[in-house]
Amino acid sequence: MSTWWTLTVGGLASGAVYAALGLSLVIIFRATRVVNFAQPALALLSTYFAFTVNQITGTYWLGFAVAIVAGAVLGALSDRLLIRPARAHGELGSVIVTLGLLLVVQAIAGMIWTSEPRSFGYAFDFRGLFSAASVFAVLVVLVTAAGVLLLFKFTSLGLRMRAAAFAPEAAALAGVRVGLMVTAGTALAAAVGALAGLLAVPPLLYPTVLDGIFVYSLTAAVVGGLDNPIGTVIAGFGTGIGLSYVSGYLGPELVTLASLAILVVVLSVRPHGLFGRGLARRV
Amino acid sequence: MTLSLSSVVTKYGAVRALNGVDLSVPDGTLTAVLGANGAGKTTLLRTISGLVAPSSGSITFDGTEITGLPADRIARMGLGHVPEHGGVIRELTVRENLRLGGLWCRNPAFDEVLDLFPPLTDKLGRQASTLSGGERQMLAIGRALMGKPRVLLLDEPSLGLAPLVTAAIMRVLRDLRDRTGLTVLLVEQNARSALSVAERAYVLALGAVALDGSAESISVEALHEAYLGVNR
Amino acid sequence: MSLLLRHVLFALAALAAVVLVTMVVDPFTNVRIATVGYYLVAVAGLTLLTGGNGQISLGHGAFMFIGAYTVGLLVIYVPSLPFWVDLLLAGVTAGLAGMLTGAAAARLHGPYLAGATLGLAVGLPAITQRFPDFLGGSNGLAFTVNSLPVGLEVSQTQWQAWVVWTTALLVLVLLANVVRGRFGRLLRAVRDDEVAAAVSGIHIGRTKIMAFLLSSACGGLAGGLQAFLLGTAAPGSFSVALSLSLLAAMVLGGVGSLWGALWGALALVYVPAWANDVTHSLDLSTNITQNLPLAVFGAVLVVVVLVFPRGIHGAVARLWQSIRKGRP
Amino acid sequence: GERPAGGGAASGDSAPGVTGDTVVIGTHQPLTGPAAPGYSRISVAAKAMYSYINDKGGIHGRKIDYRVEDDGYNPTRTVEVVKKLVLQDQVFAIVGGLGTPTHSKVVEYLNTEGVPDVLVSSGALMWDDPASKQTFGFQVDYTREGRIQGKYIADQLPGKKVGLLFQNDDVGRDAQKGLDQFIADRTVTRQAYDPANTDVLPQVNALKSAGAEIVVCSCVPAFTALSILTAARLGYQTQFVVSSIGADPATLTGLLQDFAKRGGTEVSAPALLNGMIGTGYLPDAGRTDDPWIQLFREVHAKYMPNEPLTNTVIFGMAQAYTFAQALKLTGRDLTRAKLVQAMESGQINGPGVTPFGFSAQSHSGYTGAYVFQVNPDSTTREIQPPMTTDREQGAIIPAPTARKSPAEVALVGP
Amino acid sequence: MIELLSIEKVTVRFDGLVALRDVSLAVEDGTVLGVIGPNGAGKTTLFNVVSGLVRPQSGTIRWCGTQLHGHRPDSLASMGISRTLQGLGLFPGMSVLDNVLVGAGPLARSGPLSTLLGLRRAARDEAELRDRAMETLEGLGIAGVHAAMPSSLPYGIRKRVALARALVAEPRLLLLDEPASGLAADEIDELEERITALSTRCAVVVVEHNIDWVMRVCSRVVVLDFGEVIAAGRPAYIQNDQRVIDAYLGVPA
Ligand SMILES: Nc1ncnc2c1ncn2[C@@H]1O[C@H](COP(=O)(O)OP(=O)(O)OP(=O)(O)O)[C@@H](O)[C@H]1O
Ligand SMILES: Nc1ncnc2c1ncn2[C@@H]1O[C@H](COP(=O)(O)OP(=O)(O)OP(=O)(O)O)[C@@H](O)[C@H]1O
Ligand SMILES: CC(C)C[C@H](N)C(=O)O
Ligand SMILES: [Mg+2]
Ligand SMILES: [Mg+2]
Repeated sequence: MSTWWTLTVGGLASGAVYAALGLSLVIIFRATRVVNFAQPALALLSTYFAFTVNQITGTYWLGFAVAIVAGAVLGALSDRLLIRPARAHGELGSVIVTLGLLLVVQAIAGMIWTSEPRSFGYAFDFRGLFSAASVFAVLVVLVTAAGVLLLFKFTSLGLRMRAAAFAPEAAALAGVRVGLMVTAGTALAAAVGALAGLLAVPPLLYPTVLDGIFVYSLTAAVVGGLDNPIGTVIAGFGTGIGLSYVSGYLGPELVTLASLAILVVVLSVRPHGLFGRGLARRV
Repeated sequence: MTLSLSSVVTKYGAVRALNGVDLSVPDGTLTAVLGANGAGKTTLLRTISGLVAPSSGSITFDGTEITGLPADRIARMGLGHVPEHGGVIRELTVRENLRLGGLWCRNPAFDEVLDLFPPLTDKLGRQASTLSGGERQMLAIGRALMGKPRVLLLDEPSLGLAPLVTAAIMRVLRDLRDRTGLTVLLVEQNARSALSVAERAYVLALGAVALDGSAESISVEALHEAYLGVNR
Repeated sequence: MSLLLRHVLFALAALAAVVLVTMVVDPFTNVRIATVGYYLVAVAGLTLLTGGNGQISLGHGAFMFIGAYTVGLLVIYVPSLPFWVDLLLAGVTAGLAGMLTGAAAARLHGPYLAGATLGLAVGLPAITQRFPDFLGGSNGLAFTVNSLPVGLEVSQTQWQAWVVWTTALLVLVLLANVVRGRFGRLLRAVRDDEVAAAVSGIHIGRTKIMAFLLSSACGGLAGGLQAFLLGTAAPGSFSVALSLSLLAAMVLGGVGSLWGALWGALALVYVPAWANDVTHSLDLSTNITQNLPLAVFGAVLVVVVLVFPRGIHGAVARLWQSIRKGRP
Repeated sequence: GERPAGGGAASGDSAPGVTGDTVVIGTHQPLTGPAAPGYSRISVAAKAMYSYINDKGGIHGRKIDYRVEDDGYNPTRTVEVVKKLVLQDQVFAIVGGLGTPTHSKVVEYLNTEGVPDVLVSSGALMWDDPASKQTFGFQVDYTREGRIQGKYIADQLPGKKVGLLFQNDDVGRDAQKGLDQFIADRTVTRQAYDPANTDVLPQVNALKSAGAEIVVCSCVPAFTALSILTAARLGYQTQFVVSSIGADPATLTGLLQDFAKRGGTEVSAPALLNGMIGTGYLPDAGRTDDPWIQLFREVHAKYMPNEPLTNTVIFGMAQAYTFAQALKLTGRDLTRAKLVQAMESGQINGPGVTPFGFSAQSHSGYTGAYVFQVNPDSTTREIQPPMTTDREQGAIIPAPTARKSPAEVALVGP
Repeated sequence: MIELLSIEKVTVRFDGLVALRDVSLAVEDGTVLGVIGPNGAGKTTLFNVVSGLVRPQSGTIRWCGTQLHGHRPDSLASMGISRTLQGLGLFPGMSVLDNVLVGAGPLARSGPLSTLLGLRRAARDEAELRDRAMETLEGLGIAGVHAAMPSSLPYGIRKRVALARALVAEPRLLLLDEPASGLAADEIDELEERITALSTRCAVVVVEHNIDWVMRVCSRVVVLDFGEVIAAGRPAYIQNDQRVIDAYLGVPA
């Protein structure tokens, strides 16, 4: 098998992970206009729940389900308790609150499960370049992205969620239950985040495991256009494959530098990402 | 009485923007609210539609107490509000803005709105931010009409609109009132044009009703006096 | 009294106070005072950019990285340069890098700017891995800055605290001039409404780039001071966590205010230390002890933003006002 | 008031941190942040060992007060916390400070301040530097270990192609210096990994493409596990030879165990680890016949029963024990200078299976290693007895077999 | 009379939509030109083209005889052209005085370095600007609120702040986008006087839908419809043009 092929397929698998976490960032951004730094933390906590359920029951899928549900609940809670009050303090206030939450959650994970890495398995057999686990990851991400796109583009729920995020007051005047929509969006985002965690973590789970992945996912979301789920998924896979090539052909130490380069190049040509668009008119 | 307020007080911090307002809007009428800059007109509408909570007093809509209810509940009860300076959602397309207005309505007034505002027709797919100032105002009014409200609160709807369009809106409001019993509470800076369409008028000064009565009964002199009351 | 004179007098008084304090406290407190000093420079620079100009940078640690490595490399390869030239060059190098960043970032807003600067914080320190022989790989550089003038009978830590604070106060005087002066007004205008600023005759891109330049020069200077103080420059010190804590410190202190930068820098040094001490004094299981300080720091961030949205500076100002009002 | 700069504190009658009944020591460890996974348990184990010693009455009547500061593996914070330990907590010595990038930044400071800096938790070469009189290593240095591995491969696995996989810091660099003396000509590829990037597919794929029949892995445990899994993913059969820092079967089993549950026997942890070759200088946690392991197991059961017993735990305990031994040798009359003398006395002979290099001329920690192989049941068997050597070109010779037992050291108790 | 601004055959398209088609007009010194037309006719776009916020697909713009080519919005203020934005466009985070001082920026003479160092020169410069800004505020009768934040002021006052910001730099051409909208009747009358007074010092172009007011204030009126000039001339003439009545007025005003 050629190196190129291996790097491509390997990059595709990690790209699925970036796409999934990026997707959850897009959803929460669409629902709240906030980039949620606590997103990986909620995903982490959900994945730890899955880990514990796995340990106790020995069934992977029960843990999987628990994680998704837990993600949704955690997302809703974090919105009600922290993000919503923080939104009143502007973009910066929200960034700091979500950062604070990230630290607290990572610390709590460390307290409960220690900082030591734990073994966390794949959904399916991981062996083989095109392993069942990778195929599963890619499929799940594509399906989720399509679902999210349909939701936002074609359903009234999606329209209400977007309206609530962009202009809470105008949305309320149109009868939209803004609070509910925002919470629903946050919950959905965190559930997708939990999914991303389940795909990203294997084989090892520890409190800081998603830090690096978060950076690449944010890169993907920003490069794809934070408002655009499909763009983010494409950018997620692109980032995964691109970084895999950099790592394989140029050296692993250049991967972070390469992600910076991707950001700079894309954003200087398109300030709202490849597939995003800002306000078309400002006067 | 579709809408009635009694002793409503609304504060922004220490500022009493509404200071004991009593007001009633009978079914199927067009009522104008006049007053100088800062008299509290906008605050009055925002208080009614639930965007700000009054600190005391009560508001009823169709006999139901709506004081303190969230704005979205009130909106779904059939009360439309076109806020000051539009309130279109600039990031959404024109069509999406309109759809949003009609979510709670079984057959939204889509065609009617486009008939009223022809410039919107060929811009349905465009982002609302690209619209001109007047087109945005049309969109805001159109969105409120989409849901076929029973009461419509309009905060300076003619702002930035061409004379023809303003006239058309007034015509439609009167027409809707006659056909469907729509009740309108209209805030306008241009007292003369407001009085020419309204049956009743309230004049606010310093957050309280300084004058009220039928539109004909309010003379320009009386208006001036009420306005000048601000400087008393 | 001109703005400059007032600021300079204030700075001199502050320096005198710092010197006085360093004379009486123990050496470790001196280390901490100096640490507060260099964080102050970094946070003050950031507050100019974010509070003044509305550009969020999640990557200011990268400029500290540049400053620290500049000093490190100069000390190692050009030992003849006096240390203050090294510091100056640290500011200049980082300022230039900031200018480039600003040029690339001038059209970016909100999360896009945040994402790009985060990429900077993550990506830039990786250069050390590419040039391990020159930049020391992940071990970084270790060096000693011997700056204590011969004949001056004070301890190393006192001297270092003085140097750091002299620099910091100098920077603050400059920043205060900027914030209070015309340029500060331009920054704020661009922050509030770019279109309105442009039609009022402000060159948006240039203004943003200038803001980035000044701010990153402060970051570089802070990094240079850190290197001067600690004798190290290693990539592990300039992680995303550093950039994010600078941002957190700024918000904690109160965005847009130079006083806020001081509170933020104090918080950056003392909140974790205090959390650590408290944790150690409690008898808890090791898993909890190991993680509690982190949790406390995170919780402090959340609470301050939600309860004191204008940061410590806002709270202090309010307190001060009510004291003054309360006086008969 | 503060002492003018330049005056050392190395001499003097009253040693900082020492009172009639306690001695305060400090360390910097990554308890949070990127390096916490893998190393956060070392200080937990050391603390357990000190508690054990204190409960038995301490050393010369003094209890050991062990202060652990979290540096998050961030060199700046290392400098800060070490200054705090020295200036504010007034520790007697720094013991087992962890990490090369971190600890290297405080060596000069500790030496100018005259603070003993013993048993550094890293195998870098720089701890054994004549300029740093206060600093002593602990682990076998990466070059010595590399030489022993290189020689073993050259002698025992002749003719096979070798690929190197290493952490791209001095762990990797120093190890290659040793390996290259023996197997440079058979090395077909060298792959570095970045500790922050857990995707090692490109590297493992390159090793596979180059046809490496042996992979020498100078890796921390997480990356040993990742490499083994990635090899399994690619269906790549190769002989792993792993350095002591990443070869602990107990840790690796923990890291790989979930695959045993899910994937059937073929990918169970024991199957994945079976046949792996590793080097070590401390007795393996699984060697219940070793008197030291018996002691450590006793301490483990009593003081940290909820933690898995891994070689990381053994590392922390052995290090703590070694320091206590040095304290004991120093005598009741404690000074920093005397501690350094005791360290250099050559009489410290601890849990490790190879001797320390400590003398007035050398501050090297353990000077050699044994080679082991993992059995199908994840226990280990020694396949080459402990050897000792130097970091240059010196001979690799069998280590002295005589090793004191805990009873002979008689550290504590009546 | 000097021709200050001349626009020749300007066309602007926004993907598929023609906002301006071959529009030509000229502004002479000391006149008040009204631009009216239905919503979406292209009035604001015309201002945007002059300000450099929108690039025309074709056509030329001359300022005092020299062609502006690819000019940037920020270069206009120093050339002597000021504009207000439709709506308000104030800086919400800055006091009234600061808002106006921003507009005074083009008058500043001290360089960035002296500002940075807080030199005496900069201080003097700043004091001058401040006086100038206060004068302008006084002229509009709002000096009393110079320390207030815009959000705390009634709409009418805020509109005056926006006007002050455009006026402070003493422009030779003032572009006002719907200056009377949202104002009360007496404020509108005041504004009329003010603009009439201004026209002795500079040329003014107003876009406005209050047609009575336009007729009173302007000496010439240009009517746009679907991006095209459909009529131009004296107010009295425009008012009776059938195309204007059909497209815009509805009934003769
Ligand atoms: N968000 C607010 N915070 C503080 N004060 C406010 C706020 N909104 C309005 N006010 C004050 O309340 C009073 C009434 O304002 P309101 O906007 O209701 O007046 P209005 O009659 O609509 O005036 P206009 O004709 O200018 O629209 C004014 O004095 C105004 O300054
Ligand atoms: N950036 C843009 N992108 C797309 N279409 C635009 C853009 N700017 C303006 N338009 C369109 O161009 C036309 C003219 O807009 P303009 O704002 O100039 O109208 P106007 O005459 O000022 O109207 P109003 O009186 O309503 O303010 C409108 O139909 C508008 O939708
Ligand atoms: C065993 C470890 C402490 C090795 C560590 N990575 C070092 O820097 O040397
Ligand atoms: Mg109003
Ligand atoms: Mg317009």
